[in-house]
Amino acid sequence: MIKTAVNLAGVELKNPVMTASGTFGSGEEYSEFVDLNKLGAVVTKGVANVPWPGNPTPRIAETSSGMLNAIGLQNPGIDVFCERDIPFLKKYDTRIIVNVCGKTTEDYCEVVERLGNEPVDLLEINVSCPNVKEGGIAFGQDPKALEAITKEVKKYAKQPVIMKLSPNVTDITEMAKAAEAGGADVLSLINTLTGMKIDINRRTFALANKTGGMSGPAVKPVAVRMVYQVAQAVKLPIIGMGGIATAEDALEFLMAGATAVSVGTANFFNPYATEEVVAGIEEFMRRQHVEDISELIGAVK
Amino acid sequence: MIKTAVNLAGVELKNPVMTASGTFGSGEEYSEFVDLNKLGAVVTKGVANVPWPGNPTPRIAETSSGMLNAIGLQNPGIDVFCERDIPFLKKYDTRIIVNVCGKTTEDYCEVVERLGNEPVDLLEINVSCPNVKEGGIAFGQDPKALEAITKEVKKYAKQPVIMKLSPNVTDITEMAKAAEAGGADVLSLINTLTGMKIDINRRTFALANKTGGMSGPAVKPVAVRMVYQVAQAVKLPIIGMGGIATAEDALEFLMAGATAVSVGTANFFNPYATEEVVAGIEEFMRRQHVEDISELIGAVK
Amino acid sequence: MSEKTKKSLKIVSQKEIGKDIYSMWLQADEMADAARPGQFLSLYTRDGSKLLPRPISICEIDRENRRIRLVYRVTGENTGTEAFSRLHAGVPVEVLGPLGNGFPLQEAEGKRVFLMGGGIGIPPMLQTAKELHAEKTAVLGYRDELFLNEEFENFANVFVATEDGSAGTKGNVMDAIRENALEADVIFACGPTPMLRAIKTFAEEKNIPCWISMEERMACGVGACLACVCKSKEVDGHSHVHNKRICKDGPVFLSTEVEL
Amino acid sequence: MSEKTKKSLKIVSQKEIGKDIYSMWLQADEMADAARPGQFLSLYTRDGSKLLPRPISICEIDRENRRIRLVYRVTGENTGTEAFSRLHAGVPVEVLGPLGNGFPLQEAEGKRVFLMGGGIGIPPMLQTAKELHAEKTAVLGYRDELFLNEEFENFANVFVATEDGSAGTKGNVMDAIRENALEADVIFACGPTPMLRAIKTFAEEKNIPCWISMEERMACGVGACLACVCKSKEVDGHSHVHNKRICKDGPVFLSTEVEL
Ligand SMILES: Cc1cc2nc3c(=O)[nH]c(=O)nc-3n(C[C@H](O)[C@H](O)[C@H](O)COP(=O)(O)OP(=O)(O)OC[C@H]3O[C@@H](n4cnc5c(N)ncnc54)[C@H](O)[C@@H]3O)c2cc1C
Ligand SMILES: Cc1cc2nc3c(=O)[nH]c(=O)nc-3n(C[C@H](O)[C@H](O)[C@H](O)COP(=O)(O)OP(=O)(O)OC[C@H]3O[C@@H](n4cnc5c(N)ncnc54)[C@H](O)[C@@H]3O)c2cc1C
Ligand SMILES: Cc1cc2nc3c(=O)[nH]c(=O)nc-3n(C[C@H](O)[C@H](O)[C@H](O)COP(=O)(O)O)c2cc1C
Ligand SMILES: Cc1cc2nc3c(=O)[nH]c(=O)nc-3n(C[C@H](O)[C@H](O)[C@H](O)COP(=O)(O)O)c2cc1C
Ligand code: FES
Ligand code: FES
Repeated sequence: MIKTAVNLAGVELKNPVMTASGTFGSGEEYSEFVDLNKLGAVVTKGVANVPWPGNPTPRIAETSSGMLNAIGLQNPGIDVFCERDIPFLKKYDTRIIVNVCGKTTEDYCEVVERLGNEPVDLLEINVSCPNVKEGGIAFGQDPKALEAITKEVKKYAKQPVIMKLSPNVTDITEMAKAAEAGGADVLSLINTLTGMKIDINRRTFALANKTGGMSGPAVKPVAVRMVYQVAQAVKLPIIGMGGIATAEDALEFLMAGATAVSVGTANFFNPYATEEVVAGIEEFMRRQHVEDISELIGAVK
Repeated sequence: MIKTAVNLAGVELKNPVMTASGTFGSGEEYSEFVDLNKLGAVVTKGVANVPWPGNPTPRIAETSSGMLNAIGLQNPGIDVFCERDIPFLKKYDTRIIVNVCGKTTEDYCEVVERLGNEPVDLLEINVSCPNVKEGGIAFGQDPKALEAITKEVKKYAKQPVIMKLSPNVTDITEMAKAAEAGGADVLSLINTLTGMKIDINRRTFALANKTGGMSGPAVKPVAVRMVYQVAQAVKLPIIGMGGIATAEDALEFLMAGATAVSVGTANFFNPYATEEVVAGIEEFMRRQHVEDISELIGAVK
Repeated sequence: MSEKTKKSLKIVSQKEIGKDIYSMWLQADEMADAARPGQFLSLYTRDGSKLLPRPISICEIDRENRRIRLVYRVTGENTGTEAFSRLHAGVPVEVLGPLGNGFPLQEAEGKRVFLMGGGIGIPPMLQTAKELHAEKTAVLGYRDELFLNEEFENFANVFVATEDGSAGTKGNVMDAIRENALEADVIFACGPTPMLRAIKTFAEEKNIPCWISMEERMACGVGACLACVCKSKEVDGHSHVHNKRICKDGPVFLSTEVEL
Repeated sequence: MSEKTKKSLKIVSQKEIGKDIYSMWLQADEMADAARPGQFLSLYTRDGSKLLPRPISICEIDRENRRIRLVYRVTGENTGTEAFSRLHAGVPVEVLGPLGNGFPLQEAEGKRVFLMGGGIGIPPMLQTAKELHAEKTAVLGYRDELFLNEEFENFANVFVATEDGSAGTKGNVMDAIRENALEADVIFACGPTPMLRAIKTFAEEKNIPCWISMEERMACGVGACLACVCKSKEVDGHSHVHNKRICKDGPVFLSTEVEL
């Protein structure tokens, strides 16, 4: 029997494959394509204390082997989320991870506190969204601010806290250490790389927001490098993401030191991607006679 | 008549298209494919005070719409370079830009001083190479160190100095301002993004150096964003690069605020790329009735 | 599980029916059974550097042979649509669909209906014309060269407008309506935003219920990513802001629901 | 300008000649005129996400029809070589070439020569066998399934080794030489590094001049990027360190020049 279960801060996932926040809604839409019961966890789109309308359109643009997005964290707010999205996810035998966004530390804490009584397994704090003016990335690019908000969030959190790191920094290990110092239980990385596309014929930005977050296979080498660096620098478990589309991609992250992985942009070009990654990891393990997935985690040093 | 000439710190280039250091040798190999007389400038591979053997192989790996390289600045040293490479380039009617690398500030200054008596038009200081242990990127990720080395190099330089910036930083404008404060005449960006690839079957790094620099179309959105940000932050002319393969790509950089552009990785999959970019820019200008290329520079704000 | 699937569909035939306008028949099987007029398919290139879907409206459904026809414009060099245009019969294409809501045919049954299409917004009106049992007037707007207009003749009264005046009314679809003093009780329309805006105003002035099919950049095509929103008058059901998802809540909206 | 060009070449024919081994003829025109045995071509995919060249040795040159034959192995799923294997006759492939130096045939004219090939290193020895006027012994090493061996019969005395012993000598090319007590004055060889290392040692022990064709990851293929170096005994002419560029200074090196 192959063992694919992994443990994130005391929470056991049946396998290391989860969805990347913002690419999978709260699971409903893709439940028409994949069996959510087969996933290690579903990570929801970022939710704030109140509904956010997000940015003007165009919100996305295609780039070579990737895309830019500036959705701007449109979300229905925590009330609707708790009434509708959590009950939907509870029907499935998978872990529920709620991605939390905010403009101020208080916003984050309000949502985190509110989720304390909900059947949610882990909280992912998005301090790295490059597409909103306030909050978001401001916390994610300054180690002191990151440590402070981590501490604050931890005061209110009943569930283990995942801090989601931005790749738009000089030294990712410094950020990882700051989150660790602040009491984070798990780290997830990478969020999107800030990018821009110009429409030369219309002489304007391709996105209404000018800049957007780059994701997809194009960013994978940066993501693998950062996961590797962070795995060498801190003791916390890591959720690796950035360009994962296949089991081979996921295995790169696991071998670089990630305990779990998220599939994001790939859902958009292959709605079956998450399930296929789960199956592909199992197949690789069988082929290579790996009994326990923990043998693969951090296998390349 | 269409005017494509641009001016970099007093040096006029017949057009804004140059080669990216390290992808074009000193021009000889690609002179079998393109007419160097048609290019705005040839930028040479980085040269140090003494020959450098570079890194062990494998030195490159393919990634989605990009590549990783860890050549490690193999170069013949300044003596052979002055005897062989400069005379070769002098035969052509194009500007000569020498890319300079080093391990210590003294190394850089030695090469810069030595080039003072050579028929070289501009010097590009590579303080952003992620593939060598000492020097290189250490200077390129710390604004104070960058300002200091810029000042030092300027003391020895007879030609205008281009400081080449690393994209592996939290805030590229801070670096640009530091170089400006240090007396840089021109900025070029971006150098490569640090990345990693893992060979899951052999359970090892794809590159002998573990990490490498990512380049090619995959990085273009990050490069355009940084060029745009820097153009808003400093007054210096900018040489934009990162993923340019076509005239359309080059025009994105020009509109984002670059005065000139470099074609790098694209040479590897299209040895005619540089000349095609020159021709394509002219064609775009004709089609859009742009008489002077300066109308396009920074046209998108 | 749902009707939506992602599959490799074989191209049955493809031909250029106008300058840069291609008509492609796909062997769609269940996707054809499930498809409704006004819905769309997302097509994917096989070039790993072009990842996002190209949403293309369903132009015609051959229910007997279980085929779907797409009519699309090649938007430029080195685009995904250009890649599709180079594919031959027998070659497989990755397709996600059917997506979106489609036109609410029941709202127009038996009434006088305008089927208005502008440019590359014309194709979805064809299957709509085929399936709708009503008194149909197709008002088709072109820049210059006509396409598909003859095929509408079988199902509707056809009026044409061209910007250059080379056929029908010189001007746009609204000019054609005025010039021919056309009238209707319901409007179904698809085309560029300025045209939809004019139709919306016209419909609201005349108090005619009007459904328009909208366009926006898409990533997921299924309502998950919130890329493709348009401004809605009322707070939307999904995000509780004022943003409807064109891919899932649309692409067809009652004109009074949305802002243009 | 030089003999090197990058061009779209039409595939004349392609077939699978062994498990995952494909033989492709290209209409190469001037590239065929310029090509020499032991040189290689860089092939490019049409997938914008796979940018780098796939260097493939020239297996055969049809000088009359100006065609070049490549024999290559598909290395896995979703690779560039897999993409090539799916192309049909008539389809164009982007090719840069001819690249590299080739075997120094003049060094072996009239002598007793071993033409040694291991696995996917066998193909370049075929054109070498065709063009070399000498007393030729081809020693071909396979894992199990044989390919191309019969074609060598026309030009050389052929000895085969297989790892599983299913044909010829059980073992590798060195075992075949020993088992058959073969002798030569010059060696030309291409194959995996362990085989080349054994041949180099053998040649140096016997004091036989030996040229080997080497392999490394390539980006430019023309000597500009310094990706593809191997360690050389002497300071190299280009960078004045100890690194020869396989794409330009090689791929064929005198065994004593390089370290393996
Ligand atoms: C619901 C819907 C139905 C459509 N039906 C048709 C149709 O029947 N026939 C037809 O020719 N066109 C139709 N379009 C427009 C069509 O989707 C675009 O022309 C096409 O995606 C452009 O892709 P490309 O490869 O040519 O361009 P590229 O420039 O390569 O596209 C880059 C990216 O931008 C997106 N994009 C570019 N233009 C548009 C656009 N106008 N709308 C949405 N996304 C865009 C592409 O999908 C792709 O993700 C429809 C669009 C929508 C939203
Ligand atoms: C001078 C030379 C001649 C060669 N001749 C032949 C031949 O005649 N027949 C044949 O089957 N193979 C030959 N090879 C090996 C062939 O180049 C690789 O098998 C091929 O590039 C693998 O590409 P892929 O698309 O299958 O793999 P991918 O994994 O998709 O390749 C990814 C990248 O790695 C490079 N790469 C992977 N493996 C190798 C390798 N072994 N050597 C160099 N680059 C590699 C690819 O070129 C590509 O850039 C030769 C290599 C060299 C250097
Ligand atoms: C359309 C879109 C929306 C996203 N929204 C969120 C979000 O709400 N919260 C968040 O933490 N990350 C968000 N992300 C980032 C992803 O979760 C992920 O970190 C990133 O896309 C890299 O992974 P990928 O390359 O697999 O997509 C979003 C990404 C995309 C493409
Ligand atoms: C193989 C290779 C070697 C490089 N060597 C150098 C170098 O010596 N000095 C330098 O400043 N940049 C070097 N670079 C970086 C390029 O000049 C350029 O900044 C980068 O590749 C981004 O541009 P591109 O995407 O067009 O390649 C090298 C890049 C590559 C791919
Ligand atoms: S495209 Fe994702 S919500 Fe419409
Ligand atoms: S591949 Fe560039 S030097 Fe050989």
